[in-house]
Amino acid sequence: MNPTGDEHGLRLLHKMLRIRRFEEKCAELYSAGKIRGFLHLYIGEESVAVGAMQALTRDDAVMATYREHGHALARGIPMDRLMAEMYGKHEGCSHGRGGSMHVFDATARFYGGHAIVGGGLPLAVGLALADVMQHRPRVTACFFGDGAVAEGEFHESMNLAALWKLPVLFLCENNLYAMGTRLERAQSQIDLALKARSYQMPAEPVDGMDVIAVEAATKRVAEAVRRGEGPAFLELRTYRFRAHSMFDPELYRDKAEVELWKQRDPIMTFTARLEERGVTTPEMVAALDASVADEVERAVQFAEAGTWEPVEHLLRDVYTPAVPQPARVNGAA
Amino acid sequence: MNPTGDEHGLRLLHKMLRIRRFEEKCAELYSAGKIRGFLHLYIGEESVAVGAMQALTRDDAVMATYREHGHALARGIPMDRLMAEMYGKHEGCSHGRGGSMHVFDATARFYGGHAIVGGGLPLAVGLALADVMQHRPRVTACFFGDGAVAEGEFHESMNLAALWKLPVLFLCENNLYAMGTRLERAQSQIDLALKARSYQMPAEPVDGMDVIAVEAATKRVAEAVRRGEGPAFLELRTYRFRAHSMFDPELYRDKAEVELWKQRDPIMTFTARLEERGVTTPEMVAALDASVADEVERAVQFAEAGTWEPVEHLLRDVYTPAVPQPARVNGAA
Amino acid sequence: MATMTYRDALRTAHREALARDPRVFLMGEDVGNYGGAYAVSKGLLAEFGPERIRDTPLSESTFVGAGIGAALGGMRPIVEVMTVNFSLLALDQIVNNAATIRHMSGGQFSVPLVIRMATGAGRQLAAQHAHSLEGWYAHIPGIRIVAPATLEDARGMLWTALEDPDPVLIFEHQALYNMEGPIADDAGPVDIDRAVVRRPGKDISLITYGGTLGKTLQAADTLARDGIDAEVIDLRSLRPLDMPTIVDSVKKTHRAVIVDEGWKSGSLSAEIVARLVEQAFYDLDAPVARVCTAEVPIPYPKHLEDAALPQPPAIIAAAREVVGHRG
Amino acid sequence: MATMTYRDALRTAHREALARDPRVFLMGEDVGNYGGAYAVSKGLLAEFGPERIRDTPLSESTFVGAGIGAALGGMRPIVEVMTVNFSLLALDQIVNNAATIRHMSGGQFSVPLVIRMATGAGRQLAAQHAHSLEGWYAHIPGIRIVAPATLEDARGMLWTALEDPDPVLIFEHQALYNMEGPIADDAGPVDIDRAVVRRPGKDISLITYGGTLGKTLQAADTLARDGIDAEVIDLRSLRPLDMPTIVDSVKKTHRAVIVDEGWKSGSLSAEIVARLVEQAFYDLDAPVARVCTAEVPIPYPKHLEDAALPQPPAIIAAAREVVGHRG
Ligand SMILES: Cc1ncc(C[n+]2csc(CCOP(=O)(O)OP(=O)(O)O)c2C)c(N)n1
Ligand SMILES: Cc1ncc(C[n+]2csc(CCOP(=O)(O)OP(=O)(O)O)c2C)c(N)n1
Ligand SMILES: [Mg+2]
Ligand SMILES: [Mg+2]
Repeated sequence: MNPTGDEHGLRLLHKMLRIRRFEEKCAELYSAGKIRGFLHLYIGEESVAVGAMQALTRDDAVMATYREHGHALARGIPMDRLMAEMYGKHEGCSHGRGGSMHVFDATARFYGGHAIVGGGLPLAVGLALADVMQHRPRVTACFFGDGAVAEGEFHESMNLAALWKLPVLFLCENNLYAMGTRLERAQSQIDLALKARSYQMPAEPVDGMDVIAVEAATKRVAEAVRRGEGPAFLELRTYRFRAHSMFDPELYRDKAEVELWKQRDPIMTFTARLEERGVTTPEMVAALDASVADEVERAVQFAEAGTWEPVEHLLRDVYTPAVPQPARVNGAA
Repeated sequence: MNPTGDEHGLRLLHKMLRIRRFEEKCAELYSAGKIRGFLHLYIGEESVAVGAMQALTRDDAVMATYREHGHALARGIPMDRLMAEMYGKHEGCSHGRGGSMHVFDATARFYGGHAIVGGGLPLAVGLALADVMQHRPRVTACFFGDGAVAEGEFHESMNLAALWKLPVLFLCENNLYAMGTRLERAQSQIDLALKARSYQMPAEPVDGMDVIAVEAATKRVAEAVRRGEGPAFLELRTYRFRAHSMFDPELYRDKAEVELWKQRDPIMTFTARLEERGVTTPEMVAALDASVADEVERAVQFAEAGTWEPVEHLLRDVYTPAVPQPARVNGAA
Repeated sequence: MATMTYRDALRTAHREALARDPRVFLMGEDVGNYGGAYAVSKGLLAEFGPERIRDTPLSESTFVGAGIGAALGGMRPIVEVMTVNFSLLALDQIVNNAATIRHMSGGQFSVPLVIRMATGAGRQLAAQHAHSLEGWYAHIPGIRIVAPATLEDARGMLWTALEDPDPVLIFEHQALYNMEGPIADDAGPVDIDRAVVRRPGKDISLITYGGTLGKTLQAADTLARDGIDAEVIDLRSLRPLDMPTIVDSVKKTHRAVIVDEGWKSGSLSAEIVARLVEQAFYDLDAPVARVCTAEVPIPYPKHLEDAALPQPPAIIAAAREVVGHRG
Repeated sequence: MATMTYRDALRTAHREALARDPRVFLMGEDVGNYGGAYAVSKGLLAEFGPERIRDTPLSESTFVGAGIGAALGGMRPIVEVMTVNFSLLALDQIVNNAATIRHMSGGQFSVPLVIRMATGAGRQLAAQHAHSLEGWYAHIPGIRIVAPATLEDARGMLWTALEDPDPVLIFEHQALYNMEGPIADDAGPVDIDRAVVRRPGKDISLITYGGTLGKTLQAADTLARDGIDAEVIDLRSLRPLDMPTIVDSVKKTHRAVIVDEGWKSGSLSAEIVARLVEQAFYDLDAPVARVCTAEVPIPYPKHLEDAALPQPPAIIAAAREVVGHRG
């Protein structure tokens, strides 16, 4: 890596560390009862969100699932506002209404945080359609899991995006499991790139544990999408190190399998690579980590200091206030 | 064709003629106001239902769409009861409740007549599952159109059937149009057998205008399905000669295209083939046709003579009468 | 004054919307080449081109969801779902997304989407094509539900709905498409917040909407010959309900019958009864009656379909009975 | 007498059903290896094997539809849908197929299918996991809807539902799974046709079901300390409704409050009010009141979620107000 490459590598590492430490804190806060509802950790998969986001500009759009803290941070949603959302505070990025599973941010063009598996795909297709119809050279990056591939909405969305050549980047995070169901027990065809190609969509598998590989593949593919060549699909092969959610006793997989994948921890391996190439020293990484710990601490303080939306606001945000009135009123008898 | 082959060929011709003449009469009766609702004619596609049904035994099950008169007749539902259903008479095979789009017959194991595109596929998967779980070497033949391939339920059903190796025979009647939408404008990938193969399911295209080709392919494939080798998919390439329904002005296709396909009329070409081989003479065919006309006439008479279910029965058949009572009753305070 | 059908009024509304606002487009199965299953969009493809009149594959969930996404992306989509029964395939998108995104995002994103669909029975289409689920949809917070029963509303509600920043579902009763009548040349947007008294009266309030307005007005005419002066209210908006108009009427007449093509149990008619009990209990001189669809999937034969649906004789009988109650 | 949780009672019911009838099997997402999202089926895979405890891919529409098909094919499937919101993906199969096949076939085919799902809020799961749509489902003819609120019902309703030749939907309130209590060792099937008076009283009828039964009983206790003797009715079956039990109660108390976790507009509570007006209008001494969920997708923060849901103070306040009305 050249000097710029060095800086870039450090930036990637920093981004991954922010996700890791943020989520470790979230797990703690969950046990402490500060965070409630369902909490799905992304630990082990940080390289996917961080690598992929490198391909996007601020004008692009992101669609994600309930396992989206990593995407939110990588996309640039401030950590303090994300943490406040985890608490349900009004200062949260969804003003507390959404919680862990429903992160939204208009500034970041981050369209959720969707807790219906597969439910975000049609929305991504629609966002891309809006871009095409308004002649904006934008990409909509749509993240979803291997589990979503079985849903009808996957099929319909892949077809529509391919048929209409819409600029959607389908980013399938294949972590081998949908809750407790391993891919082989959910899919008759487990080569997901092959499946995607059956829609006439370019598709390839990527080592999702390697942030550089993810970045490179996503950049290459995103540029084609942006040029108007139609949608593309990447299968990002990864693994979640933690349970599906905080309620999951993990009866469905071997500890040994988890340990094996942990050898490929994207942060650990990338750190080693940077050190090997002389980009970082253990001290630099420790300092970086400390700065991240600080940021997490400040985010917790921000969230703690945040306010609860008054109960009188309960019915807000169901409808948009102040519907414009039509110029004239007809139709009365 | 050998003597048996001769008889068999005549039988196929007869079956196709019965469908053709039945539906021609239905169109007349529609104009006369005897048949109402939506009426979707199968004219031009008779070879598909007739050929495919040859592969089934009486124990097998059939699932069809709203364009199912041909399947119903080919499956052996008596023409008079089918015609009575078209009228909505109580003597109809669905006792008049279903009409043209909802033909059911328990004796024939004919499970509809479904007017939700794609809606029958999950049911077929379930019927096949029941067979497997009850160790019955049966096949469930599931007919659907090219339009249904776009629906999410197609994707989910193909996957589940392939994953669980269920004895479903997916019979896709590709007549190139879903209402006014030509295949190319509905599918990013128009090679439907290729699409099906992406589920790890054996799949092949068949000339649907050739009753013998359909019969041969279906028999071959059905035997594999029955042997427990899992589901299979056939793309039956065909064409509907008439409008989508009685309301369709056919703005979306050229007369020339229709005429071209009519050259391949499955009844006309098969008749010619039989005559060429000396199996039939024009006189024999005329006599056969006359006997069919007779049968249609008798079916009309049967339907005309049929009765209207009394209005007092309106709420029947929503729930099964006489729910068995549990042995003991608990749970009261 | 021009004479046109309800279908023409809808088409005119589309044409105007497409001409007025480049963000508006129409998307759905066979809205283009075929001209729409009910011919509402006939000719629009030729006029506005395939970019703005978009035929979709058969995939209700995704093209409705794409409508939501396009609305989020700054467009003003009109999504046509052929028939209300098919909309069940898109219910996840409508209920879990369209209705909730504004809320889940803490008010950051609105979904200015219009979904139109045909509803109702009367054409012998049987159990998978003929239900009236608009009242059922009205249960869902986050969406608005309207049902045009007149030419003016067919022409005007689309315009108003497109100006609404939130999702609006427009239910067009199948039996109305061929209804013909005069309409002002400059008919324009209509207020979708208010119910309208279509026939003033003092003895009883007949409350209805959509496909049963005509039948209810017919019943009112018959009742008038018997000396019963019925007021007929067209709800127009099913969510929110314009309760002030309904309550004002009932405070005057003290009696009400609700006519609703939904299956009776859990239909919108029940909600109106419940609100009348909450808001006008002591003004009621008799139990509120309901004339709804029998609780059976719509049967194919005409005599059974007719028997299943609300018809003028049943409305008349219910009104007579309510009026006959001791005050 | 054993002590067990609602979850245990459900599991016992499954175990018994699987042991009793070889046609019974369980199918759904993660019912096997994972033990069920709410751990209802934990251990059943080991006991009954993968033929009868079937993990499905994420494909609600198809595995529910396959349940219908398997029922048509002679099996007695129990299909678990994790959460009511996801069932919207399967609504086409439930409404257009399960509920109509018997009718469309003129009575030739019944669909002996049981669908179970978790419903309700209270665990901060927010706008896509926490709704109470069971009352909404109760609008649909052709299906039955039950909601077990007690251990006996959790254990017994499955058995009865499996003996029903038609589709039965069982709604299990999320907040009940951990509810613990004693239950007879030989607890067996329960009648699902009848509502049950869970607390007799003479001053007012509090009508509820499922997740709000406990809150309503709690409210009744508080009211008793004020000298208001409330009768609490657990509906148990939401479709059909056992009106005789409800009407008998109201004929005695002349006053009623309905507690229903559905969103108020168009909830089951409205139907009950409407039927009381139809069947017991002159017995009512005061307007019937409703305590329902606020019309907002469920918000994540606890204080807002609590505020959105029916709670004992609101039930008490509603009951006091109804009792305070002039007779
Ligand atoms: C439609 C729907 N069905 C079921 C669920 C319950 N559920 C939540 S996450 C999940 C697994 C999804 O797996 P995958 O798509 O691989 O994503 P991952 O959790 O592995 O990131 C399931 C079944 C849901 N949220 N939505
Ligand atoms: C879910 C659903 N969407 C739309 C329709 C309206 N519709 C009826 S038939 C049809 C075309 C289906 O085409 P295809 O599957 O190719 O069958 P074909 O009519 O050509 O036999 C459409 C769109 C429907 N019945 N169901
Ligand atoms: Mg996964
Ligand atoms: Mg077709």
